[in-house]
Amino acid sequence: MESSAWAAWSVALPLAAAAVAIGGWRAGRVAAYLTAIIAPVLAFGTLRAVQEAGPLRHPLGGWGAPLGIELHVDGLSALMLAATAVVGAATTLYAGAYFNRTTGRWFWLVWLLLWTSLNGVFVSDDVFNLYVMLELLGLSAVALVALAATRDATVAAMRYFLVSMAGSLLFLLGIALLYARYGTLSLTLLGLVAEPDAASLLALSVMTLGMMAKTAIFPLHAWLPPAHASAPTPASAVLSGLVVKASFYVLLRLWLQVFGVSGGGFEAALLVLGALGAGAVLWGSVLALRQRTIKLLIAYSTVAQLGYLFILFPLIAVAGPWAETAWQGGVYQVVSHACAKASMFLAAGSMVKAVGADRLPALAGIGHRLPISFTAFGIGGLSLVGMPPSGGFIAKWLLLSAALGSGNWIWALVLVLGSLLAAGYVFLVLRHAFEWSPEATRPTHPVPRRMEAAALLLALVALGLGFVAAPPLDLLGPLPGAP
Amino acid sequence: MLLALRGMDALPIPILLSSLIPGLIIAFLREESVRTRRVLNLGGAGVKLALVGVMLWGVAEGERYEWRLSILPGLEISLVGDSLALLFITLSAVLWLVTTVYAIGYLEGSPNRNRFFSFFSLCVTATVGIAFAGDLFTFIIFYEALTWATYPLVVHRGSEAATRAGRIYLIYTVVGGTVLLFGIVWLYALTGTVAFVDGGALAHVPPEQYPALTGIFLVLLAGVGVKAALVPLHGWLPTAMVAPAPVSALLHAVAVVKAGAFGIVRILYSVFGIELSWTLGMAYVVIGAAAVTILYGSLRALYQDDLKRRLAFSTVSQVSYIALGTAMSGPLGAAGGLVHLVHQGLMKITLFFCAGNISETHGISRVSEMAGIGRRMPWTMAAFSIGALGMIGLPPIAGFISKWYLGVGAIEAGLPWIIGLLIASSLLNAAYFLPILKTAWLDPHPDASSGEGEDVIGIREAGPLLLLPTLATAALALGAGVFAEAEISPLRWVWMVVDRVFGLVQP
Amino acid sequence: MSAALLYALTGALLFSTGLFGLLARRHLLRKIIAINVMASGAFLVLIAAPGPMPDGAADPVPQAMVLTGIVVAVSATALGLGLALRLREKTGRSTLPEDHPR
Amino acid sequence: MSAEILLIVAAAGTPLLLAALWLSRASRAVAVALAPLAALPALLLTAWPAPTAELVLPQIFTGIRLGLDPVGRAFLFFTAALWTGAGIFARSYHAADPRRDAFFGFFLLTLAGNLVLILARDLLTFYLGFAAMTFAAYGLVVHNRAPAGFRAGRVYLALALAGEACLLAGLMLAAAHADGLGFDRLGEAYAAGEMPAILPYLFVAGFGVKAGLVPLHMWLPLAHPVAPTAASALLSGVMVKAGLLGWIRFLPFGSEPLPGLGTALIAAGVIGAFYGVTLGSLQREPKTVLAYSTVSQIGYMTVACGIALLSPAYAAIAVLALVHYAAHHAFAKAALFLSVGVAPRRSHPRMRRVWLYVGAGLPALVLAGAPFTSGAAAKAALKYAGEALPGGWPSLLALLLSVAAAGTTLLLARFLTVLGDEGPEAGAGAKGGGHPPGNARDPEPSPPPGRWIPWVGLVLLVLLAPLWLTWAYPPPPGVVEPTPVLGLFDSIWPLGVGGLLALGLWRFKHHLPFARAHVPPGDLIVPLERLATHRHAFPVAVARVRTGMGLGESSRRLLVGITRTAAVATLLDRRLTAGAALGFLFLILLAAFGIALLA
Repeated sequence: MESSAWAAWSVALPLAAAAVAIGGWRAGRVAAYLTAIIAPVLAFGTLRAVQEAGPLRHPLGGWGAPLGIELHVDGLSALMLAATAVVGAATTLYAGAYFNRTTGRWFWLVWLLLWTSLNGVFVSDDVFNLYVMLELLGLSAVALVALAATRDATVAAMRYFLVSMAGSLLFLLGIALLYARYGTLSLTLLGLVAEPDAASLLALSVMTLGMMAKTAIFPLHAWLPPAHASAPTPASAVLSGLVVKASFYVLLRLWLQVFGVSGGGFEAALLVLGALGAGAVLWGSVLALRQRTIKLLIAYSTVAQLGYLFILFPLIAVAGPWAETAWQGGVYQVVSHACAKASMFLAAGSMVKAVGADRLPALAGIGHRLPISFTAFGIGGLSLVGMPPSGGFIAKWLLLSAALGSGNWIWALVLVLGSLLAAGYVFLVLRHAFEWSPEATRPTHPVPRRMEAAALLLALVALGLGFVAAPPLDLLGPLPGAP
Repeated sequence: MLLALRGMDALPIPILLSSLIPGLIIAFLREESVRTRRVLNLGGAGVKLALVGVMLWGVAEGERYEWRLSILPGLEISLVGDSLALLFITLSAVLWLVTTVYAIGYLEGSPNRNRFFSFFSLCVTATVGIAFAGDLFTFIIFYEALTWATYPLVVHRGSEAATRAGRIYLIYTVVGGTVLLFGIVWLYALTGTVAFVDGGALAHVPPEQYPALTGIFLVLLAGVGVKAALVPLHGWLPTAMVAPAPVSALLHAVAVVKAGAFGIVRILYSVFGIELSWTLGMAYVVIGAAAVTILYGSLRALYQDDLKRRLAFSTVSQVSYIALGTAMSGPLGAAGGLVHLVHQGLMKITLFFCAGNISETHGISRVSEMAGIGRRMPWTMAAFSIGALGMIGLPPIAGFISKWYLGVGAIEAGLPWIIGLLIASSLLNAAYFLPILKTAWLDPHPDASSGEGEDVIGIREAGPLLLLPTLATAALALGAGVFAEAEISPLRWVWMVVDRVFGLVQP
Repeated sequence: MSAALLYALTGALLFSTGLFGLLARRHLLRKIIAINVMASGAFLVLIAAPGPMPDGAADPVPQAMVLTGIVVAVSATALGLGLALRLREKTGRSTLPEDHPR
Repeated sequence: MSAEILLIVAAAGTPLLLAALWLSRASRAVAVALAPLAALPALLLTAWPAPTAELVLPQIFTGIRLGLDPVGRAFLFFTAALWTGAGIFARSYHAADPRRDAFFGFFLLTLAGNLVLILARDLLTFYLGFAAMTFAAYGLVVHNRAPAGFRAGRVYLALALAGEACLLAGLMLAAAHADGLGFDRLGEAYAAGEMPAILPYLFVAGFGVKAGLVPLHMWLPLAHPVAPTAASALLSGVMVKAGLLGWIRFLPFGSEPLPGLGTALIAAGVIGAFYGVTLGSLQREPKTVLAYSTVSQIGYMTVACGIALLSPAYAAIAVLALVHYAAHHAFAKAALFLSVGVAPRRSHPRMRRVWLYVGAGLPALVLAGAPFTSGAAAKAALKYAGEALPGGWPSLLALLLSVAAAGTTLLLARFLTVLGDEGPEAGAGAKGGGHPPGNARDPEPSPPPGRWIPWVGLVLLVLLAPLWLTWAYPPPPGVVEPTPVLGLFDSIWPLGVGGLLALGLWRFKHHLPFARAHVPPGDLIVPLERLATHRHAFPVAVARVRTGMGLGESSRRLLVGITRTAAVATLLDRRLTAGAALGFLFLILLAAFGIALLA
């Protein structure tokens, strides 16, 4: 296979599977399982290819820009593809046991479409293509939430739909402005020609706003907790783990690659983004601490963790020689949070299923009632807190060293405070796990082994990311747009 | 085979795995598989002890074990088996074995033993990892792991009080760990190195960075000070004594407080270097904090009626001897502090075992209820007496040796007031330990209505699984003092550490 | 005022109107329609973009984009309507509750 | 290994071995039976001619060094002899005591410590023995488990710990400045002037507690009456001397003169001599009287130490005087204590009472310094050493000592009068004192042989001791042996004066108001104990600081504040979902970006 075609295959595979999934539950499941097996292979093939040959560029069907669609895979894309493949595979495994023929009738189709669009976002070099993929992503994500078919889920899905559409359309408006100004849609080309004039900055503003709404950054986050909490568990995992990251990924491309903000000149705007991030960390954590049901707690923790990602922006601007460290830390946070958060959601789903309730006190004694799931949750939670050894720890180490190395104490304090608050809400679950109350001895509903295994698998990946940080970060390459 | 192992650079790995693997397997055993669990526990402890023995042998002959895994450019997980690390590791390995036996006896028939032993093993793994850490990065990895591995042990009983203690423990240690991380990253950002180097890694840092280094030192000290229970960061320790006796024993003797103390040693000697620490005036800060802690802990211990609580405050006080000694800039003080790492462990674990025996066998947890207990549990109380008298610093028990070198070292370092501190502390120790001994041995048992009745009270000792470990550690505590200058003794090893690691020469 | 600018301004106006409707109107049907208005506005701006064609020929790229965009908008509208129906079925209302239950 | 070394090992090891046997229930009876004989190997060792060998165990503890020098031999002799005698006495005395085994357990440990400290050739071995003796003796003091005993034990331990504290500080200082831990090195360091000036003071205070130096003597009058009689005899006869030996070993005798400390010691000694007599005369319990007598006698020995410090040239003779005095006092005082154990009772036949009084009177006379006794010899040696003092001091000192001797006579007369008392105080059984529970209340027709034989033996030894001492501890070269006969008049008049005074007091006791005065035993300790009851000051202070700083309150408020803020945040967060709020936020953010980007 030609090395540059890896990217195309990673989109085509889930798409083809989705087509098969129209055939019904059984066909969909087979297709999804196959995807779950092949996608990681493809992803790691892509990783290797990028590692060996540098960024890959693939004109789809031989048509190049401007009319044709060009795919572009660099280190960042490859890492996102890999994270998607791993989380997707585990979720697929989990979903196979979670749903049955009735409840999961449409799940496979929607999920595979979502997978397609995720990969599509990560390999697009073309902003309009990006828009299409984002729309597909948003719609399938909404559909996944709606699959839960409860009242709460429907309300949440509706709200999600509206926000997602507003975000996409803002993005589309930005595309129009950019095209009007520069006459090209290619991210790469835009990166070469973009200038900070009024039209471009207006485009940047609306696109950023759109993507922020989709990423659910504070204070536009309110739609996220109910949506993620009321969705079916596998959906929650991918929504929190991957979907919000896709729009963040787009933001990275915009700010770093297209506008090259690390070169300077955007400090004030980056500061605003950072402030929002800091707000998210604090606000999300405090609200997570107030939750009394486990899935809402995890969902609010997503709000908080997304805040870390936004702290990346001011760090890039002010960190000087440490900017690259911040960049690595930010991306590593994306990847490790994806695994950790997905594993937490999956484990929480198992626990809720086992005890038949989602209130935190109902989880009393879960530590010995459901040890594997609890272990998965614990590892995921600790990675979230930034406890070593875990991916979260590496990410926090990098971000923190960038902040401290460049003397930006405020951001360092936010990071530290966020860690402490995270420890607080993870503890809310842990404390019940070891409690010895009458509830702790109640028998549990059986939980399929596959579900527990899937959660543990992801948790172990989150853990393992703490040990193998060097290769992925090597692959990531230098900060885009750095002077 | 042992010969082959001796030359193996990666020997730290199997030593870590010897407790990690049993811990992981036990977590997923069925609760009823008592035998498998025992085999795993004792087997792991035995294997670890054997491997540590091999390493001791190697290090004594000049070997240095080093294993590195690069995580990021400039950051690596490095496990280094040098003489200082082995001091701590040997203590952990020996006491782990003893405590495992004790815990098997202690928890017989109680629920959740899988979880207990699993985290117990993880806890030891983390402790050994802390000892092996070759840089601050590795150090904090295991340091944090220790926090979370210990939490389930503290809350093991699952009661209201246990949960509360666990919460307090976590608040303290997590904040402490975060502060430590902050300091480490700051150091890394400032100097680009977090490695442990004999004699200090920061010797080359230019003086204009000294203010920042001072800040870093304080932050790091605050971080490890939580686990080392330096006043006023000690609040968690007396609360955490609600944990089962073997946990308290391990917590106070090896795992958590020692990890903190060991951290202080590493920061003083391997990161900053004792000379720079004095230049920055930070060694004096450590000494001051330790002095306050020593006195405060003892004073608080005086007024505790709960036996374990009294012991806990005693730990607060005693552990700071380690920091005190190592912060002095002379070989004698260093030896006193380092050897106390081992000596305090042996004595305190004995005391906690005894407290466990008493409460398990007779349901007594308060000092005021202990009248005549010596008559009922002569062996346990004999062990307790050795531990208590050793803590006071009575020769020839191990505690005296530590105190002796601390005192002589203090004069050598030009800090004669520390002798006053040591003496005051000894007097306070006597003031809170001797009444226990008096109550236990000399006061009449409540069942004995009159003088004649005393013979009626028979012996009711703890079971062999509880008693044997207790006696073993008591014997070790006594032996470490009586044979302090023997070929194989903690003190001898410490002389070697002092000689090798710190480049100080034995007088 | 060139035609392109007129298109663009109209588009912007439409987009703003749609956005306002989306945010301010409570009935879901209105919101969905507002989304469509927004989309149309964006399309108009896109159409107004001057192409790189030197000979003044219409630039095919925006056309293609708008076409695609319409397809996307239609499917989105379908999903939105479906959801609105389901919501009505579950809650008996055609509006979103002011806050979400937690 | 030479026979001498073997003997040293046996001397130090026998009590330890028996103590180890005691630990096991099976062999405890053997250990208890043999305990009185545990000091015999040590006694044998003193008969070894000219001991020179040293047992060195470098691997044990901080390095153990045991050996015997002339001073050590003299101390070892009376120590071993008294332990044996008291041990045999105790066998009989505690025959029916349910806690007999416990008594002998502590007995063995105390003995082991005592022997080790005498044999020690280095600082830490000495300290090891000293500490073991101190702490094990607590068990002897509180043997009767009565409140009075525990009080005495508490005072004893508190003072002993204070002493140990000074001692330990001194040892650390000495070790840091000397080149090694041996006594020889200590002497070299003193001679080289390398030692800090505070060191002798620490040692004086550290051993002063054990020796009963005023004002550190308070434990003596409390501990003696409550301890079993054999233990009292050992405490006063032997263990107090361990403090003295400590001074001899640790103070810079023969190095640079220390006028300040020397004068202070002489003053303390003279004060102690009178203080003991005065307070002792006001006591009503025979063993308390004896305890104060010990305080008084230690005063003499303190004077000798002071002289040795004051004038290095006279150090050797002062030490000679000290050794003589210590030995003489040990035997005499132990015999007196044992006579309490065989005390005459009104129910006894007349002849036996007479013999008992004679037997008790003999050591009393010796102690008072009657001519031709070891007491006179010791006092003579002391006066001879006093020649070291300048100007008219020697004669003043001689006078003071003579007056004090008169006081001693008075005190011992007091002892003999209260010895036969059977009142509630004298018996002390009611207070939980002297007699062990088993046989305290039984009126005994006659003391069993197990008691009077060791008593008689000691009384005889008191008389023979001077002969032996001249052999065992010859004057060092260059020192003229003082003539034992001091001048008959000099030694007789204090006896006469004291006797007359006693007679007068006894005759007119109902007419003299001060004769009925009574000072509680332990004198100074009583107000001190009252002070110590304020020990709850610390927790109260901690609590006060906490409330003062408002730690609890402020942290609670903080918590409440955080909870409230979080609750408000939760409410707000719900509002954020509303369409209008979202639109508002959109606009704000757009504006923020616009400004930020264009600015």
